[in-house]
Amino acid sequence: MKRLVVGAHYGLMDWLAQRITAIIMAAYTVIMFAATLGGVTGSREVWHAFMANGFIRFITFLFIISLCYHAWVGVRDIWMDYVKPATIRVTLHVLTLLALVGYAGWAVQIIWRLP
Amino acid sequence: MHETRLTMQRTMQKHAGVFRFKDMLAAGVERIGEIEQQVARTQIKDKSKVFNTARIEALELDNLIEVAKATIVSANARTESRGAHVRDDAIDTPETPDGRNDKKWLKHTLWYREGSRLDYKPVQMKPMSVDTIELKKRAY
Amino acid sequence: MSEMTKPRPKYLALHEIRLPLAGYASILHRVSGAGLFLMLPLLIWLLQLSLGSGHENAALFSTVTGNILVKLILLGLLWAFLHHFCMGIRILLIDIHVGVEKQQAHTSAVAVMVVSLALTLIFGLKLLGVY
Amino acid sequence: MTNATRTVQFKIYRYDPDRDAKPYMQDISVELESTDRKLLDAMVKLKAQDDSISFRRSCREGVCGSDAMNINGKNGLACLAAMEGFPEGKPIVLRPLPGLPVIRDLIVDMTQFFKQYNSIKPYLINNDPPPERERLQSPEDREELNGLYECILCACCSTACPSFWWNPDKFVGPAGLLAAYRFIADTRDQATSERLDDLEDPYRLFRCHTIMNCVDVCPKGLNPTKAIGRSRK
Repeated sequence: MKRLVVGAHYGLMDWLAQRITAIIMAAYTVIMFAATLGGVTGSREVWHAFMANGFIRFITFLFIISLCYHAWVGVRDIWMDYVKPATIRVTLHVLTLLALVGYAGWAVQIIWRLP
Repeated sequence: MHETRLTMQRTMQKHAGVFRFKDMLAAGVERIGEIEQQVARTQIKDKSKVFNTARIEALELDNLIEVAKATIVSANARTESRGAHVRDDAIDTPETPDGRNDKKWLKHTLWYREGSRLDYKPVQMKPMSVDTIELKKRAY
Repeated sequence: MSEMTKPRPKYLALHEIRLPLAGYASILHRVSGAGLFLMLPLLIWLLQLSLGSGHENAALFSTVTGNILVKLILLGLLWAFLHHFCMGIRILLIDIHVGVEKQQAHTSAVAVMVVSLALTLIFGLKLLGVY
Repeated sequence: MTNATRTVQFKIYRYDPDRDAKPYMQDISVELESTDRKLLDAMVKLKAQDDSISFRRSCREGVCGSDAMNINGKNGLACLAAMEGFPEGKPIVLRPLPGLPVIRDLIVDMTQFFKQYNSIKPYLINNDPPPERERLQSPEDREELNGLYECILCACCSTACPSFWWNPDKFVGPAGLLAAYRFIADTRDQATSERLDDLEDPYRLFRCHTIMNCVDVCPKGLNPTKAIGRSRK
């Protein structure tokens, strides 16, 4: 017998989370693109100073966390659509989760280490 | 088969349509008889056992021609107007309002397939639970 | 079921099914998202090189970003990001019931395509160091 | 009658499990008269020519939803597709609705589709004792149901939806979700919160990514995306 697993109740939560993180990232994107046009990538020194700013550092941190959560929901949706065998799918879910947590840690410590 | 069905439809439309005429009905009975022969000879090419809509249509045609025959033979015999059966040769008189002849035709028609025989049965005028509605001329 | 039936074929030849433009924009949203996810390590690594102190980091950063292949990948990712960004805004608007009618949805899909390509051009030139 | 005849080319998806190992495309042409206004008229002519061409049809006026199919790559009803709308000189390509198992030619197995429809309990739930007469609604409340109740369940929308293609067993699909919202929005229905609860699963309501192919193909001009969006609120 094939059992259909539906009836989970995290649909709304994930959906909302994806929207909220999207809004955070969109705002960050606008700021960063404006900064780029403003010339913060002009030289290494300017770039370092810009990224070391407390506020920028904070929103970058927020961006990284949002990105990883957002990607988690998105990538999980992809696996849910295209990968049918449950064991492979769950494995992929776990790998995705591990990768994203790893990326988040890595990126955050880059920001942290800034002088 | 498609053609036979169309011919049957058009014949019924023409000979037993909304307004009915004595001669047309009589000719229609003949015509439907001929088409019945045709229907008996129709064939379908599709022999598949899966969702064979051609076969469904053939079976439908079999039933339709029977209904057509029952309709036109009965209509031809009923020489009055009643409800949707409106005959040009039934005249409006005080005894037969709008050409409706209750003395002669207040009865159900029964058509039998064998020999295309007609029979009649009386109308139940005493309903079980409500009062009888008296016959009267139709008025709006 | 009592009778054994042959497994039925499914018609799902994606290249033959005509989608509205919004449908393609939507597919690209997923594709770009997946691409960005796959390329995340590269991006984080580049961030690390760009922010790391010392000569080695700076040197490696310019070598890597100087590579034409990397430049192309970055250009692709830039477009992916911008498409995902624009399409995301469109989705958010639809979520709050802005532009859910058929015609509006088409117009907004066109806008997403045009704007994301235009922005890619603007920032792509910057990326390639044209200005 | 002045009936100018013309020949129209067709390419039709053919599959008869009795005869064919796998589906193939058949080229066929048919003589049409100017009175053959809709695609369905042409298809009836085609069937008169070769009675093995199989497709569902019934009311021929866009009410029953039987003759939904993939017409030149886009889902629609054959009875509503005007012949003059097709580009001249190009064959008209007819295929079954995508993503559902093909029983034969253009006839698909709709079981999955109706299972999803059934899963949203498409009937009024009201536990109050029935009143003497009907359960009344104000004209404003009734207004809410416009654009929802008109669905004819032809499955054009759900079979144009990629989310439904990948998860027909789990995702309710646009038609089902439209119907779900039809009852959620009904002031006479008392199961609103149960209905919403039931949809909360990530596979059921939230598989919709507002791709909006459903809106594009609906032959009745309905908007499942809008209904889905409202359900989420």
